[in-house]
Amino acid sequence: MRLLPSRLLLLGISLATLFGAIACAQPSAQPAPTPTVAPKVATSKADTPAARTPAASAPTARKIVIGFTASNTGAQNLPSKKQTEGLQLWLDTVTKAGGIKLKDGTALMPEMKSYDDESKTDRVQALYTKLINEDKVDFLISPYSSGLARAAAVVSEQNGKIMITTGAADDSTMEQGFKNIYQLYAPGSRYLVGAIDLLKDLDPSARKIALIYEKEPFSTSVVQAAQPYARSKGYDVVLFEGYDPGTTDFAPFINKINATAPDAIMGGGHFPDGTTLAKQLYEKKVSVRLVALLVAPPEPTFSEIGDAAEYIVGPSQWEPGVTYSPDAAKAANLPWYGISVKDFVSGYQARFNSTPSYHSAGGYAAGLILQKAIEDSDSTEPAKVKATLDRLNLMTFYGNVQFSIEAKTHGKQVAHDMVYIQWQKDSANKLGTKIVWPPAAKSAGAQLRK
Amino acid sequence: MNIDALSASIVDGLMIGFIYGLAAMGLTLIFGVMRVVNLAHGPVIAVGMFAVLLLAQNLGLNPYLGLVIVMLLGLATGIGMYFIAVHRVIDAPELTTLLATFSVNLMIIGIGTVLFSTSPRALDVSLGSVRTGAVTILGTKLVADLIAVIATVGLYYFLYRTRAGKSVRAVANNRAAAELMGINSTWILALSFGIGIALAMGSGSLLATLFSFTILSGTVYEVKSFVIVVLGGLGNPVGALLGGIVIGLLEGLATISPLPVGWVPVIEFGVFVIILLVRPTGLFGAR
Amino acid sequence: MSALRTPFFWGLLVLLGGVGLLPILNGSDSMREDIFLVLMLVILASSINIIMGYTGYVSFGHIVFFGLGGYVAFYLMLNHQVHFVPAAVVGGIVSSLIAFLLGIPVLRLRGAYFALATIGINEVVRSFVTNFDPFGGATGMFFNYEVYNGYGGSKNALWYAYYAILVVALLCAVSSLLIKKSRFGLGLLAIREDQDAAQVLGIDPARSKVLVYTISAFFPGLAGAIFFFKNGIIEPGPAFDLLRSIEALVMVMLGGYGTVAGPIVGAAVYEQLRAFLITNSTFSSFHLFVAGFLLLLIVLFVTAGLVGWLRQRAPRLRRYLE
Amino acid sequence: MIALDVQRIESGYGEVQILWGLSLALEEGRLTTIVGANGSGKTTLLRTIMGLIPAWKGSVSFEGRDVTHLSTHKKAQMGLVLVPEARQLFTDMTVLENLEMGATPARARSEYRQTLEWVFDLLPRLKERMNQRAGTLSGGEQQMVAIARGLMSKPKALMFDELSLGLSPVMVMSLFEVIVKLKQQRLTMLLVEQNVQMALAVSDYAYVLSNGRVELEGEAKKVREMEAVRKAYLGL
Repeated sequence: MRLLPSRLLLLGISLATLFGAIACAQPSAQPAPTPTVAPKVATSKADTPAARTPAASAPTARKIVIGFTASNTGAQNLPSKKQTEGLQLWLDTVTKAGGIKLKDGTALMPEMKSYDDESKTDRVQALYTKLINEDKVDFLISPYSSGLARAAAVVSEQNGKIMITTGAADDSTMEQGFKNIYQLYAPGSRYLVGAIDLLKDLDPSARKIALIYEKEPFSTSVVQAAQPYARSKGYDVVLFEGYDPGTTDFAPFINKINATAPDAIMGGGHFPDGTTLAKQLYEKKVSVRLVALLVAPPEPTFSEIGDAAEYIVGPSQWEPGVTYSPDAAKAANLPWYGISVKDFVSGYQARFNSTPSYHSAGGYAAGLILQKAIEDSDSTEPAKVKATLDRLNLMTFYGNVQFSIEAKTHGKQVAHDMVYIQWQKDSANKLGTKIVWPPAAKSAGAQLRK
Repeated sequence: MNIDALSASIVDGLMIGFIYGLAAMGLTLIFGVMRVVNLAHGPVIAVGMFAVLLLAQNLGLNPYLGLVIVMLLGLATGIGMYFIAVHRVIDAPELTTLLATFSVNLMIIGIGTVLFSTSPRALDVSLGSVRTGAVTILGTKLVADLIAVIATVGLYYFLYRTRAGKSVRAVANNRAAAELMGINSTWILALSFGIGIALAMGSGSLLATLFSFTILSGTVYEVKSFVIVVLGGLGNPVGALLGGIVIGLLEGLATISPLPVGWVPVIEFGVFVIILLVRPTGLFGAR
Repeated sequence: MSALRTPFFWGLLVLLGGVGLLPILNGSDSMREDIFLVLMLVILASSINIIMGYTGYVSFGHIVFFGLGGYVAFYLMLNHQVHFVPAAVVGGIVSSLIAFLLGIPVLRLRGAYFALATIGINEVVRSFVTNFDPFGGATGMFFNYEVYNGYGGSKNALWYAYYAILVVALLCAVSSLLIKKSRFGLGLLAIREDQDAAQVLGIDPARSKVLVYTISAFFPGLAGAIFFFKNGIIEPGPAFDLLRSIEALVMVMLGGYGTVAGPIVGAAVYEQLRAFLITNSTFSSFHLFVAGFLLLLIVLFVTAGLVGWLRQRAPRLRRYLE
Repeated sequence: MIALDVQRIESGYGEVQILWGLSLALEEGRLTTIVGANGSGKTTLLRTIMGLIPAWKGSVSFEGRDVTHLSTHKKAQMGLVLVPEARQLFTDMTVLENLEMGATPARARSEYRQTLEWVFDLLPRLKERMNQRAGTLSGGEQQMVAIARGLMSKPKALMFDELSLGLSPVMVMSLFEVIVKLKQQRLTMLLVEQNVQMALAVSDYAYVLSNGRVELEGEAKKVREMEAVRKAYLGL
């Protein structure tokens, strides 16, 4: 047959690729001689400085490796990229400053080691195991999104590694009894709390709230926490329903919402459904006083839906307009640490040519908190760093950070506050976001929908 | 149940149903002609979304004008896709063509993610709305429905009134006999694939005028298209439109029923499996 | 049981078992994780091959059994403190039982209709579980970390999960071989070639198909139980991920459809290829594209898959390569 | 003049060889027939000539041009047309649409109207059934559609595969009448038939196939007289 040569060629290509792949995977097939018992947690790099080549400069420099996976592909690709960029900026800053200085003059030079997790949990687990055992990273940072972070947390915990989670607001992850996982994001249970307070403050006459959510873990847990809170504040939750993550047309669902005549609509899910929902609420001229949606509103591209974006409120972990500062820290009686909000925003702008989102801030803050913990412990020894993290309570450009030390919720974020933004039109009729809650951080008053 | 919500949801369901139907039409046409389930259907819809967005943002083209260009592009793309990925395995067992089109799916998503990231995009088109009582009809949806109807009628006219269209039916019916009659079946298959892809990309463009989207958004419509196509009878373009309307209405009514909204997909896919088992030729299948 | 005396059987056992023993011998955690994933994929691919390769029925939504087994086992472990081994076995049995009940109506469908129906079933189950509160609904279920204390701590639990997946992978491969070499398997191949003719030969296609579908659902059920035990969390999305199902099909095609060794080779090669693509700096952003492109080349030009191709090229190898 | 010339053709399915270096020629304006037992390779021969299965060796020339590796539809467009076994109609389309599909070659399209009238003249029953779906017709009517569809393409050589298979004797008679009429109009034809007696009666020239080879050939009248043929195929 005439086809044979091409078949042979192809097989050749496939086999060559295969062998290439196997060759690349060789290191995993022949690991360095390790004892059959997996290394103890304490056997970290801090105990074997001799293994490192000291840098030429007088104060000895030592590298510390920070590992994580990023979603270069798959559903979480965009926020994950922002998060990685934030972390990168931190790394640049530290490198420029000559590393993390210990009291004996050692400078720790952080390095990043990361893989693509394709936004998949099984991949995350394999890759974190690799990071821990092969790349011998010193500290871990979580991937973006609750589901992936939870998968990584399991591995990290199993290996006794310290991991800072960022981009993961899930409550339940932090109720699994982990001992080495520290959460930077305000947990989901607090996402809509401020929005309910805001409504109370803005329109005392409002009585009825419709809570709607995308049927997936994060959004579901947010509204599950918001429902009792709303009730405790005297609201009537007239609708409490989830929609399928694949929903594209909300028109019938909006009819259902309309039938309950709520004063406010809160919930939603992620970006695509959030924008479509906002757009259709506007188009169908739904008359509610306040709409608060998760995830989507803080994104700059939310404005692509035009006038439909106006008045939409959204919770955010952080915004470029926040007013955290050394003075604010003093006022709150907290120590201040690290970069100023202004320097972070301008530095980010200069480095990546885009405005930082809260994912970016989370990425930077993850590095920053780790740095602070290492400095305060004067060591990279996990036990010491862990003890420091447990005690930590401070304010940074990212806001207040403190971790729970209760056994049941160890590592859960207890101090960080959400800020709430609203899309408003300025005097030139141009749409933009303003921070409208909490009162201490707000840059403008919230507006009710007309 | 609230009567306002009921009437509004019936109208909304109908409105979206036409568009669902159009989205499924390309899939059913390709299956009908060559027994290939095109697993690249979803990504192709997404390509249609981005194509119209790019035309609008870079060339300032009106999305509805863009739609025409996108469909022509789709025709060419589809013909190319046929010759690259499908032609060689057209007579192989189903699995082979499924995997061949799935590989195209992977390639499109792979390139699409690099080019556009998975960041959501939206096309801000507004044509106002008409409101009577509780029923609000959006201009954009109305136009999209109209285009869906025109496309269906056009396809019907093509298949039943033109020689090329009749050749498509002849090839679908009996490829060897068509060859014996001097019909270049390879070309007809490529043409059919092209039309199928053009319809998919066109529906993507229309969807882009209604909802925000990412490069991965096509998957939702692909799975929905499977349901619709089975409902309307695999290979039956007019059935696809009717199937789309049924699904649209079903979604609309199920949503406002006392049943929680989350159960809507359970019903939808349940209906899908049951139809397959009980009446695989679809609700409107002639055969 | 003459299949158990062939060189292929021993080769299979030694090779698969040998690779499986590697991480146990050198105690490498990351190697264990890598091989765990490969073994899991071997199970998924092999079990799809049992229904698809031997009878020609393309089960697109086979992952539904993986998710079901995972959910049932997880539910038992979490709410009734069942040890993970019996829980996994129950998960596998429930998967099989559901396959049996579904198989009776669904296996009457042919070709693309069957493929579409399996997709539909997976979607029905996924959306059902998303709304089913005893299984945690949309948020899924998760262990408290202390659960692993019952297995000598989390590190030990990981090793248990690994031993379990290794045993299941071996069982699955051996079952695949036994089925293929048995009278029953010959009947299945006859169904694949021509169902009507098979009937004339006195084979009851309906019964054979349902039986083989039931068997093929057992192993993914077990694999799901083990995977989610190790994972500590189960959610509807990852449990019923259609893409994973399609990937398993790709592995079967890559290795060779209808052969015992094919899915095993396919799973290993696919996983290596991916690992290579996503860690390679040139390909990392294009890895989906490259994967798609390679798949297309294989589908178009090496239709029989790697093992099938070898068998065609070197008929003498057939004895050693089923 | 030789219209179709087949030289030492070899072909088969998969690894099974069916035709073993078979040669035959069709004289222009004459009716040639091929007879032979089941499995002697008659249908395979026609399929190989049309290119539905590839020829392994040998050549096929049509009107002096080598068409061995030309694709099927191109051969049809040149005027080499097969009325296939079991009719192979476009069952989901109407009778008229089937005829329209027959008129695919450019030559046929320009004369579509006249040809249609001529065909309806030849097979008046089809005119009544014009708008009926082809799949709903009786076997004999379907065979008429198949013949008509072949004629619509304005063939230069028309080949019939198992014209009378499964039809009633009355229907077979009337179809043969059509063949005779076409013969009178000097259409080049090749008839592959099981009904050897009738085929030989109407033909000019005949080939007898056995195991993929031409066993004997000659003027139809003479072949009919041959003892071997009478014994093997005519049951005399």
